[in-house]
Amino acid sequence: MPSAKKKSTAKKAQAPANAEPATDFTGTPVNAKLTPDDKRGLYRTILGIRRFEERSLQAYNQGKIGGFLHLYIGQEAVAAGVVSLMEENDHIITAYRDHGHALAVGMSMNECMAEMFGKHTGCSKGKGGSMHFFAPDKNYWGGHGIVAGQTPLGAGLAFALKYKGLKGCCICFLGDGAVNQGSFMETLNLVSLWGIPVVFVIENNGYSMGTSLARSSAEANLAHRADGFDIEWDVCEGHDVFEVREYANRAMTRAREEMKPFLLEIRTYRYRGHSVADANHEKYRTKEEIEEYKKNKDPINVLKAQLLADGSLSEDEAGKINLEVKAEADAAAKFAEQSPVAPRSEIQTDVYWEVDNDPSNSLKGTYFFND
Amino acid sequence: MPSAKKKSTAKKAQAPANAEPATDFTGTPVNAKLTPDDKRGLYRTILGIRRFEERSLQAYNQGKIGGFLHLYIGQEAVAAGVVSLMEENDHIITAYRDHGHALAVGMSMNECMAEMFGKHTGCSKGKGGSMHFFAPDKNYWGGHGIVAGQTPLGAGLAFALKYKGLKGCCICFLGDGAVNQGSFMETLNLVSLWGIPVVFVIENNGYSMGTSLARSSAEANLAHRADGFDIEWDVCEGHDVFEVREYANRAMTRAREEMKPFLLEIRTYRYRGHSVADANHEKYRTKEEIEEYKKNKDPINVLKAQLLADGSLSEDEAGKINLEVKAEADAAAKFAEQSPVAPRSEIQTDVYWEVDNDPSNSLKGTYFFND
Amino acid sequence: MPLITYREAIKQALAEEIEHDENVCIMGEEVAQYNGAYKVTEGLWDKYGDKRVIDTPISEAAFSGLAIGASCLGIRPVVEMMFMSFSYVAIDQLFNNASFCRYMSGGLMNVPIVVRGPANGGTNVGATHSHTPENMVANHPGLKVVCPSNAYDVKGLMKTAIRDNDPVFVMENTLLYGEKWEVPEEEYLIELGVANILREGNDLTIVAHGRCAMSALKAADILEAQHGISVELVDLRSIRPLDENTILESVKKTGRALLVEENKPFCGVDAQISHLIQLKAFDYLDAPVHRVSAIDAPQIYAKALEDWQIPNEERIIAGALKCLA
Amino acid sequence: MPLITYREAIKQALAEEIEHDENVCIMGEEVAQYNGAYKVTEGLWDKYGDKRVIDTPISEAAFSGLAIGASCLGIRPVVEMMFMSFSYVAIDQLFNNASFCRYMSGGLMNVPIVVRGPANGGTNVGATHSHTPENMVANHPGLKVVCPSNAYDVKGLMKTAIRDNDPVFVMENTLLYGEKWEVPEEEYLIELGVANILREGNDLTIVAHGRCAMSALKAADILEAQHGISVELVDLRSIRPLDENTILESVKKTGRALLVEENKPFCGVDAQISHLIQLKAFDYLDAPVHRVSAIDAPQIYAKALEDWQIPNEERIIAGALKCLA
Ligand SMILES: Cc1ncc(C[n+]2csc(CCOP(=O)(O)OP(=O)(O)O)c2C)c(N)n1
Ligand SMILES: Cc1ncc(C[n+]2csc(CCOP(=O)(O)OP(=O)(O)O)c2C)c(N)n1
Ligand SMILES: [Mg+2]
Ligand SMILES: [Mg+2]
Repeated sequence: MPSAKKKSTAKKAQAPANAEPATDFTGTPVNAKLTPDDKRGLYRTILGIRRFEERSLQAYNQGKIGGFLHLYIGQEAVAAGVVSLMEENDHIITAYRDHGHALAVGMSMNECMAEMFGKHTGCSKGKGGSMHFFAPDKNYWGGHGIVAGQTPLGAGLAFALKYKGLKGCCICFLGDGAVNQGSFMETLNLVSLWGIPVVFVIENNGYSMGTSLARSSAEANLAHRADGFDIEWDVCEGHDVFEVREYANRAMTRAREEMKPFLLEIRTYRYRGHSVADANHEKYRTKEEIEEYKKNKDPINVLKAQLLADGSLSEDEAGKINLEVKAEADAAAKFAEQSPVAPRSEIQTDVYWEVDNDPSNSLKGTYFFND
Repeated sequence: MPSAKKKSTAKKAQAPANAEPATDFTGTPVNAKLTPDDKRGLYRTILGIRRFEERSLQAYNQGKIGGFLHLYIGQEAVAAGVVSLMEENDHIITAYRDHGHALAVGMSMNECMAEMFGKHTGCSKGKGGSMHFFAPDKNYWGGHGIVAGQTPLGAGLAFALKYKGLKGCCICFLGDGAVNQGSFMETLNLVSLWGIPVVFVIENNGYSMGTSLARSSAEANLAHRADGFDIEWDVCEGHDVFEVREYANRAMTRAREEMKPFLLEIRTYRYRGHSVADANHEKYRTKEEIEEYKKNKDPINVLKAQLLADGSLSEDEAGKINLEVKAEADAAAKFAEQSPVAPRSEIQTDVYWEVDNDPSNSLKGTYFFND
Repeated sequence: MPLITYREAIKQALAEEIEHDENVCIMGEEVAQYNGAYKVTEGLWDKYGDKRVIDTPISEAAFSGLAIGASCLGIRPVVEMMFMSFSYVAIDQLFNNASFCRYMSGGLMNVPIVVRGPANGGTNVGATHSHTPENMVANHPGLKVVCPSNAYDVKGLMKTAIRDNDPVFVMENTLLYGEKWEVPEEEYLIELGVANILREGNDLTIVAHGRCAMSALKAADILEAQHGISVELVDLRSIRPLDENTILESVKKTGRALLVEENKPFCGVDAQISHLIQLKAFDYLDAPVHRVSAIDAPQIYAKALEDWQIPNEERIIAGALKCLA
Repeated sequence: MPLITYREAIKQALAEEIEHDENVCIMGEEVAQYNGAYKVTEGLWDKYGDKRVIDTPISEAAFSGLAIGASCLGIRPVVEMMFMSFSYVAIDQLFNNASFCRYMSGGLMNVPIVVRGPANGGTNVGATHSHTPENMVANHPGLKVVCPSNAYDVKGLMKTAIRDNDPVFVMENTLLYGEKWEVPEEEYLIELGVANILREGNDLTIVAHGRCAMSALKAADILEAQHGISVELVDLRSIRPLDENTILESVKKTGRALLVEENKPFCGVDAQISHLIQLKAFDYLDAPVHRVSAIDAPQIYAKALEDWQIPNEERIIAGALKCLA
């Protein structure tokens, strides 16, 4: 029987004709311009995230941190790489697996660790916890616990840039499981329609909790969904911070220059369970799969080898950095431990701006309703 | 700068190589098997919907119908064509523009008109109104007022078929504006992942209220979104009931046979405003556009010409059918007018099945809470 | 003072605030080129253009969330829900993000958005289109909600809501859009959290909000004329913050209270007010607090029945008589 | 009788109903292969396979709606919300479709689904993950909601909910999952709408639901021992339908009522109960009805503070003393 033949008009990032898939990204312009100092900085960031999280895991196991603890271990090069490209008017927002992004934008280990300990010295005064780190002064807008709930917010931050005529973009991270929330898909259409400079970065670590990508998304090529919204997209690997920087730079540059959204899928991996409570993560994936990644694609090892090779880092320096960030993480745990919990009266502050700031037009009426 | 080149794997319905886009569908197998009686039946359905809605518009203007009245005028061949293919285990569900589908499945003009008049004799006892016609005995599950809210329900009806091992499909209609609701997009992924025999029919009439397709969807080719969910899709015109039947038949057959979803976009047009309240619909589209469609693509005229041409209908018969359905619509208005409003006690029935049916395990506790 | 419609009053508030602050913008379905489904924003797009008055696709979750995100950087979006009922598809954005971002960030951010649109029944459009979610909104600390009953209030409260640095829901009413009230030409604001005594009296306090306050006003006149009952009518205006004092003072004076609202009764706003009154004016009460709310069922379509389902004068009068029985 | 956990009781209920009716199936995120985020469904997928125990993507709106649609054709899906908080992204499906389809079709259809999952705070996971939406559910006629406080109740109510022909929400509590109670081996059902007097007493009625009933039980013992106050404790079990009689009879006996719940106070379930008591037991009340609810702010993360924010024994005792002051 006859059938109309349709051709979809895929709108992926254009590559030069016949380009070989690249494997070494250290020499691309955005990376070539990095000084040895810059590179060591990247190494410090990635290693710092790792050590910080290892220390927080320890604290969790000691019962000092409660609730959820979603570790980023294995994915560090993604946040570090993307954030390293941020310019003055760029903003960033992510989900609950947010420690890496927080440290990458320059939040201190102290305030982050204290937040997880639920202490008043935490970045959110102990009100948000592990999933809710915020640093608006560093253009970092959280830390959000509802899957994909941050994606319209990311679009909004970018909308504000456009509204104000600022040249910048918002990078909004989400997971491979989050792509199936309606709010994200609605947002894809909206940002494309309106020309909003947001870069959605799908950190595809292959699993949403215990569910593999193949069991959650009908079309395995997640970035491909962008076609249906006329959004440019691309896919890269996330263990090599230079590759991340190369692809993210293209996406962010395009967003800033052309006021258009971009969907970048970055393939990565988490070594640990979904959260620390997910002790049985070897039930839904093989030990070999985990080991394979750790062995060949560990972002720290990969970067270290690259920097040793190009001479920007020595084994000694690497060791020194390691000790420094480890000490910093330990100190943060100590700081958190010794910090006070907020007083009970703090339960009802930070609810309403107007109440907290007692504005001149003095507040009328009752805001809180306990007997 | 180098860039990975991606190729999207569009999964549209396959046509024979080099097939010319067809324009005459009267001879395709699914249509060739129609008897003259069948064809006159289609004509009666389409014309009946038109006359019914014209009559309801009159009643609305007389103040006998309140609330919303979303007329289907111009789109009749879509519902009539699709419904004519329904088999025993096929189910159907749609949005608020639901009169056409209701009449096509065989609901009586009386119960439909009475429903709009808010009368106790209405199909929903006057509780649902124009947007909420239901006839579960005819496999018709409404009539739903929240944009795209019916799409997960449609998936659920199809899920039930699969669960029960019944060979059938659910046809779920939605508008071109509804595609931007998250619930629909989530559902696309779900039905593809699970292999659910649902056929989503986008009745693309070019506008969602006053917003043209180009102003609501970033990618004008709506069906193309299916690619991102690995769903087969196709597009056809909606003014020729034979074309509708041809494409819908392919989609429904595939759903039933292969237990797979399908996304069919049918291009159609509404002559009237979004609802009757939308009096200024000539402000967001030109008179010419409307006239053009009425002149060249009116489903009644097109079908009539086809049937006159193939001899299955004479001018006389056409005139007779017209008088009959007009009389039926008038009688329905009279029936509605003369029917009683439900008593006030009916406000609180049909809320809970258990309350209404007073089951043997007699009801405990208070269900309703007025002082 | 000019007599203007509720609709016109909202439009004036929006226009004035667009002029007053370059960060104020309006977004929603059909608000711009179509002039608004209920013509509330008529003429604003013509005058202020694409940047300030923005049509959206039918994606309430996305555009409410976008508004919240934009507000973090100082934009002050006024989001129209064509019907407040449609916020049901955006509840997560509104009840988790708008309400809690400030708290979860330990006060580092705030969300100065307004969510506005009609939240009422009585228009013969059925259950899904007739929600009055002020109770659900007010249940969530971090959110504010007002229910203006007349043109004067809606203008003053809308302007305050837009200038407020927290998320404020403004619940309008399609049945009021065409009604007229006196509204001064000079600029004015109405503070949140201040109720309005629409009528003074001694025998019974009626507390109402939104259009129910207007129905109660008519009922009060009849109660006075036909039953000799002197009603004091408190129009809440603002649900959260709530003007407890005005309610309590009135009840302490009259000793009796009838609460009227369009909410469905179970956990409606008036359940909270009833609790408040018995808690804080216990010794003053001569009779239990009674309520007249929507008859507890999904909103019915049939006009004749819906007019009975939502509080009307007859039902309010019956409720008042119960209080005095 | 065997002592089993709340978690095990739910699992037994689910397994028994899967066996009892071939149309019962379970769906939700991680319910099958992962055995449930809180291991409530552990072993069910192994035993009953893909057809009966179904993992979903993170698409709550889609799979709740799918469940509703499937129920029209006789399937009886039990939808797990990993946290009831996540239902916020599916409110339209749940509060418009599950609740109103029957009504809007004039009774031609019904929606026999169960929506279950934990709805509680106290677990140190912050504001977005600690909702207790039983008040919002109960506000919507067409929906039913139960909040079982112990293993015996959760099993009996869950089974009834699954057999019920209307949509029923079962609000569980992660802090109860590991607690044990006696549960008979023989099959039993518990009717909806029947409260349970957990403890008899004469001086004060405490009404509570969910885990708060257990905290109130402990508080009641202390009140008796340390303050000589004899508490009658009514565990609501079912919020809608509501066992008004049991509440009222108890209050008529004691003359005083304290209402305890984890809801945020504004329009919490206990606002409604308070209204009910003052309305229907006005002349019996010796003091105003008091409430202990969550301290009115978004749920705080810090454990020490959250343990104070949600009702605990200390706060319940303080509330009780206020009632008797
Ligand atoms: C709306 C909603 N549904 C469910 C959850 C529970 N949940 C938290 S994280 C998660 C998995 C998300 O996976 P993915 O998006 O791949 O991110 P990853 O954890 O791998 O970083 C789920 C189901 C939630 N937080 N919000
Ligand atoms: C969630 C939601 N948002 C908004 C509306 C209001 N509304 C009703 S129909 C409609 C336009 C829908 O257009 P389309 O899907 O193209 O269907 P058509 O009316 O053309 O048949 C809108 C915005 C609604 N009913 N539900
Ligand atoms: Mg993942
Ligand atoms: Mg349309």
